[in-house]
Amino acid sequence: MITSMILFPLAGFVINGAWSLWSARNGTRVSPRVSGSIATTAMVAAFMAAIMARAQIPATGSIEVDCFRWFSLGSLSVDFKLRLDALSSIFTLVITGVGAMIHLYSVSYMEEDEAAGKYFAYLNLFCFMMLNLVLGGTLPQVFLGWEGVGLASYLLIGFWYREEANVAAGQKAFIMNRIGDLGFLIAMFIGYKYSGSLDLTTVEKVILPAGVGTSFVLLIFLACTGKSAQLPLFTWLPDAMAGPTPVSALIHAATMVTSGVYLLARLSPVISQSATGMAVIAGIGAATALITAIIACFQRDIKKVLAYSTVSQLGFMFAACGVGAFGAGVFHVMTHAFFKALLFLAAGSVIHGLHGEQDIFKMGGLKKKLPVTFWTFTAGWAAILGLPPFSGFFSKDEILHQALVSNSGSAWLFGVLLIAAVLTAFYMTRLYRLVFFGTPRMDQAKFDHAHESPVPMALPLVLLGVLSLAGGFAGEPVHLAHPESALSTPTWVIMIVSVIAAAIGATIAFRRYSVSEVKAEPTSDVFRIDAVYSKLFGGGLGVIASASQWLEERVVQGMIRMVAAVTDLSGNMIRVLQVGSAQAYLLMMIIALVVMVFYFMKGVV
Amino acid sequence: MTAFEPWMLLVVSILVFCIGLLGLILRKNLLVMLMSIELMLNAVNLCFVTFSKMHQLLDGHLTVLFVMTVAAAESAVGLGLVIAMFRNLRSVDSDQIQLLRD
Amino acid sequence: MDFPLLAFSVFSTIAILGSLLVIFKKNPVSSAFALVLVFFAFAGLYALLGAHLVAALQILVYAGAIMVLFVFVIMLLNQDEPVHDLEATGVIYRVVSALTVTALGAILVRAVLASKSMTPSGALTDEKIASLGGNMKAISEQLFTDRVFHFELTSFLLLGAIVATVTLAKRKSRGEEGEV
Amino acid sequence: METSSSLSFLLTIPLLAVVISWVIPKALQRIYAIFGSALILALTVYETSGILFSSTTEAAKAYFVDQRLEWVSELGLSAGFRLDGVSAWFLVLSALTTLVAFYLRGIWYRKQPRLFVSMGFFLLFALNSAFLATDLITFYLSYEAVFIPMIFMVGVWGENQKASAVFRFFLMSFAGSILMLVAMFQLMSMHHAATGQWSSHLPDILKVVANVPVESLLWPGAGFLLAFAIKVPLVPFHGWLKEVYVNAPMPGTIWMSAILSKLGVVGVIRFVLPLFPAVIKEYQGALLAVSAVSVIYAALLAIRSNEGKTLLAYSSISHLGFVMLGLFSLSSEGSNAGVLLSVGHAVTSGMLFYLLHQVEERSGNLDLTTSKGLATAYPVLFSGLFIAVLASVSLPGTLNFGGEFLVLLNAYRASALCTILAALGVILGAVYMLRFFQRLGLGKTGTANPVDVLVKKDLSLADLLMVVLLVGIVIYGGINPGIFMKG
Repeated sequence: MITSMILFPLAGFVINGAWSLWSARNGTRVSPRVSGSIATTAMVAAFMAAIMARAQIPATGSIEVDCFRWFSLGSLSVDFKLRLDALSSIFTLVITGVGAMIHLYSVSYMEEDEAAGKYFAYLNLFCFMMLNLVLGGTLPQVFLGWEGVGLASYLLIGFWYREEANVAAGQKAFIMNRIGDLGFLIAMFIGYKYSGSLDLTTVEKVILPAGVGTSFVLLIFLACTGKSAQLPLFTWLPDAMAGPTPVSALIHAATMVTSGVYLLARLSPVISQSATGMAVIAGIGAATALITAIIACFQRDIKKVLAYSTVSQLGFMFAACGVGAFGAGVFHVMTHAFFKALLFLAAGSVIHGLHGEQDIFKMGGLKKKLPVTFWTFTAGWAAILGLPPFSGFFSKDEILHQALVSNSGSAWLFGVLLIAAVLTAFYMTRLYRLVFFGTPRMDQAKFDHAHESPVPMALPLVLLGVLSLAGGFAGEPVHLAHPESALSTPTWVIMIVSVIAAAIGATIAFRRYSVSEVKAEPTSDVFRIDAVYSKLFGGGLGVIASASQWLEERVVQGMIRMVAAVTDLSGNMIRVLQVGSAQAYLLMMIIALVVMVFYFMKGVV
Repeated sequence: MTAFEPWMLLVVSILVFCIGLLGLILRKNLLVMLMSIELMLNAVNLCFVTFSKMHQLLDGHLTVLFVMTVAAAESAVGLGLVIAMFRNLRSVDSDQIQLLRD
Repeated sequence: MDFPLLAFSVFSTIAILGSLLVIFKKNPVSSAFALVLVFFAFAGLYALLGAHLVAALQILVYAGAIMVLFVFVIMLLNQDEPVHDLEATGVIYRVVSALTVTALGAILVRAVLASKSMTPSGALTDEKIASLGGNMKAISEQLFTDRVFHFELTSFLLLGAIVATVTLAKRKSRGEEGEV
Repeated sequence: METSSSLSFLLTIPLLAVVISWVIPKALQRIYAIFGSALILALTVYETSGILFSSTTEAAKAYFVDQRLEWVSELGLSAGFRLDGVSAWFLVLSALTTLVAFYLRGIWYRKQPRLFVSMGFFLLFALNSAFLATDLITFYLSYEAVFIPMIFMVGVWGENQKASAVFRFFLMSFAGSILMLVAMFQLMSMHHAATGQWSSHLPDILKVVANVPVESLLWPGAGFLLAFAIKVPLVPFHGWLKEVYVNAPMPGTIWMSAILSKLGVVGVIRFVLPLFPAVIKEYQGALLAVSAVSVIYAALLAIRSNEGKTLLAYSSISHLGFVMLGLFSLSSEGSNAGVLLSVGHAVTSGMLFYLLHQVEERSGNLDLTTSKGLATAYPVLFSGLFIAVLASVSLPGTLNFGGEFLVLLNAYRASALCTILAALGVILGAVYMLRFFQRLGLGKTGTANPVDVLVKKDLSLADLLMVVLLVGIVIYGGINPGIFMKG
């Protein structure tokens, strides 16, 4: 059952990939409907398999399926095996479930794109890799998925590759992810060195010496910052919005970016050993949550707002992991997957309805025009604000609670996260208000042409809306080791505080943007992080590369020229002896003979 | 006064060989160079026969017969070459043959 | 002074002096005649060693055939006048050559003096050869039994040499450079 | 059970192919070359199948063959060959590379095709002999014989600056191999001093070298290492490479990058590591550092390259830096990983250069300063190129990943610092390879191109077949890399 779960998307990828390649070669087109149906069917089948597999998991423990021996060398042997337990099961359900809906949504979203076959192939490839990531029983296999989703992300961000900007965004994502992957690689080496194996079951249990443990945790976290767009490496995610909107929903909101949380939760026994490492994770998570929430308040592009919001929400999850509340983090992954996928799809529906308009200051008053989108967006909005009883309420509240009460938590952490929550409410309400209410700020013609999306797009919206509403009642999906509480603040106090915080943010935004003439705000890269990075890394790399080029041209090539000159010189010297007379050569031969006889037969003659 | 012993012939052979070699190195006249080669061949022949005597074998004699055959062939071809060269260059000076130089 | 030593002294002196004449005479014809002298001296030395067949062949082949060839060519090419090629070479070259050849000779002589006598590896003493019917018969028997293959090979060599010489020396049927 | 005749067979077949190529009409040379090399590839795989496809190294050992032919035994000259888990794969690789190189169409089939084909087969012979050699002199002769066809390749069918390229190539390689020859003579005289016998046979010399103090092995070791460092090449001995790669015709580049560079790898595995373990141990840190610096430095140069072939040339140096890192980790695991990565690099670089030639045929140049956007016009070609690019950045699931991963894993135990430094090359690799692909394939079409660039045919079926074969190897090797590690 587990095997078939990953084989369905793979089959979809192979079929769609081969078909679109073949038709590209012959100059024919792949029917988006057919290839979309194939891909969606594969995902639905995988979802069924995931549900059935979920039922088979024993109460405590996991199912393991050994597929084949991947490689072995010396004492190391790495199997290709799938491991399903409560944690990975949650992820598989989210990936296949949300994935199936987004596939369905895409069938109609991509209807007019001539490369739809390729698109669905990539999407299936992504799901296959993502399932490998969460089901992998060994670290290299997780790494396979880890890099594989990066690849799929690169392909899909740069899907419309004729625009240089899209390609550049894809490359940025891939390279920043690679920086993180370096951390993953080296962490694997450390894990192998100390546990003698790369099996997750073994590595999970390994006890690392203090210093090594910290570097292990930090390296793993480096990988997470790349994949999950945390503070030093988050700038790729907003750029990644260059891809088609369903891709943003699936990859850059619901699944791939949460794989960092999965990895931390998966390795939680090792991670918890290092207090320093945990503190760094919590700190960076909270800082990311705050900083990107601030940036989100200054965005005009509907997708960029959601992208920064995603980064901010991921910051919440990492903060939870950092205080030891891995369960809360995973819970938020799940609810976030529902409401953020919903928000993105709804945004996609808006963009689709407005024929590509993405600027929120050129929207407004769409409530009537796009009723389904409006109501489902409302559910998502309420969920991300954390209004009870929407799903986000439960998970966010849990995170805030743990940030305050757990041993490694603190009032500071709680405070930062609370401010981030207020800001979240502010920018989401700003978006909500500007898009759906007030007077339309676009051409009348465009407004008139705005239309609700067709059923295949609306259906996933509704389903995700229901999940955003009710998903929180499922409760914390996995029971990972809970942090010990230092304080005994009751839960209900936190609940009230967080709801009040959300209400404050929402109210400010509503009041600010309820004036009849909304002034367009310029987009602002508040902290200029991107610019600094491109100066620092782009420039730095350029300088180093120039230096090596200089070294190459002057020193290395100079060395060659020197060797050539020496050869030339000695050639000229030897040329003197080449008089061109056979007798002179004979004489030299005899001289050499005499010298050799003298040298070698000293004792004899 | 000592009696004659075969090794003395070896010394003679060496001397003649070296003289032939010297001639080969010093002279530019191709005819004389060929003669020097004949001298060297003869010296070697003498060596063979002497060794044959010292070893009490006849192989040396046989070898000399073959060397003589080769020497005859060699001088015939060599002299043919000298004639051919003389035809082209009007000279038998070895320094005149330098087509390969530089 | 017994006869072998006397004969050796005479023949070897002639051989060495003749060789020197060969290489130092200005006129190729003189060199050729000195060479004949050397060949005869060698024949004497062979006879001294009891190699009668070789001695006879030395006179027949070298002094007879090869020398005739040389003299014939010298005359053909009008080379019977002094040449001054020796003086054309530099002094340094001449000195270096002489020293090198002397060194080579010294090494070889040293080697000979270091191993004047050797244990015979065969058993064909003079008496044994006499009992086999003489030097010539003994050689012939070996030549036409054990070495017959090699003997036949030399005929190919000679054939090749003949063809080569004819080709080289053949006058071109046309062309101005054909006259000698 | 294999018999020793299989070795002679593997060595004589390419020579036979050389002879036959002289009686094949010019028009049929390409067909002959392709079928001939395919046949040789099939025969090589068949003859070595016992080793290639056995499940473990232990099982493969039953098929290892040692052969020694006496030559001049008084001087210890003999010809020694050994077919084992390392050489078997390199034999297959050299046959495969030859097939790929012959498959390309180009000027070499119009100008003196007979010379080209016979030189190609001769190169195959020399390579096979070098990969199998266990005798110092045999190895040296084969190692040098490889030059002959390569010099013809660059000299006859090369690009603009071929004279300078040939000169540099010859100079640098010869400088290295002459030092190696001196080192070989030193080893042989050590053997003579110890046993009174001359021998150039590796097992004989190994017995003697074990008792020689480290100090006297330093210079021979340095001679060998330098020769291989130039061949591979390692920074800073790579100066010859760029000009030669760029000026060589594409088949020559394929041969050089895919298989000639592996002569150095095999040399280190066969000769340097067994002969001078103590010396290498002593200088392990420096050697690892040189390898790591090669990775980084070449990657930086690749980032700065503005021409497709140059970029791939530097990327080749960078990848081989990883291989050497594996070898110098001084464990059998590291060596095995190095072999695996060598195989990976050979297949991927063969594929990259092969497809690059197709791109060049269509666009006329490989300038990377402007985007070409060719992927729209040639989707299949660029899909293949993309897979090659992915393999080259060693994405998991491709052949290179296992190699690079295991190399780094083993090198980490030897030196964490050098490993981390080299691992930075993984990032830089992504930077330059993605830029390479983007500039050739992506972006707006027709901005920098004359229109006729975009109307040629996409990959032909025959070319597609070759690409599918190579992609198959890359993917299969990604799933089952263990097959390449039988050392």
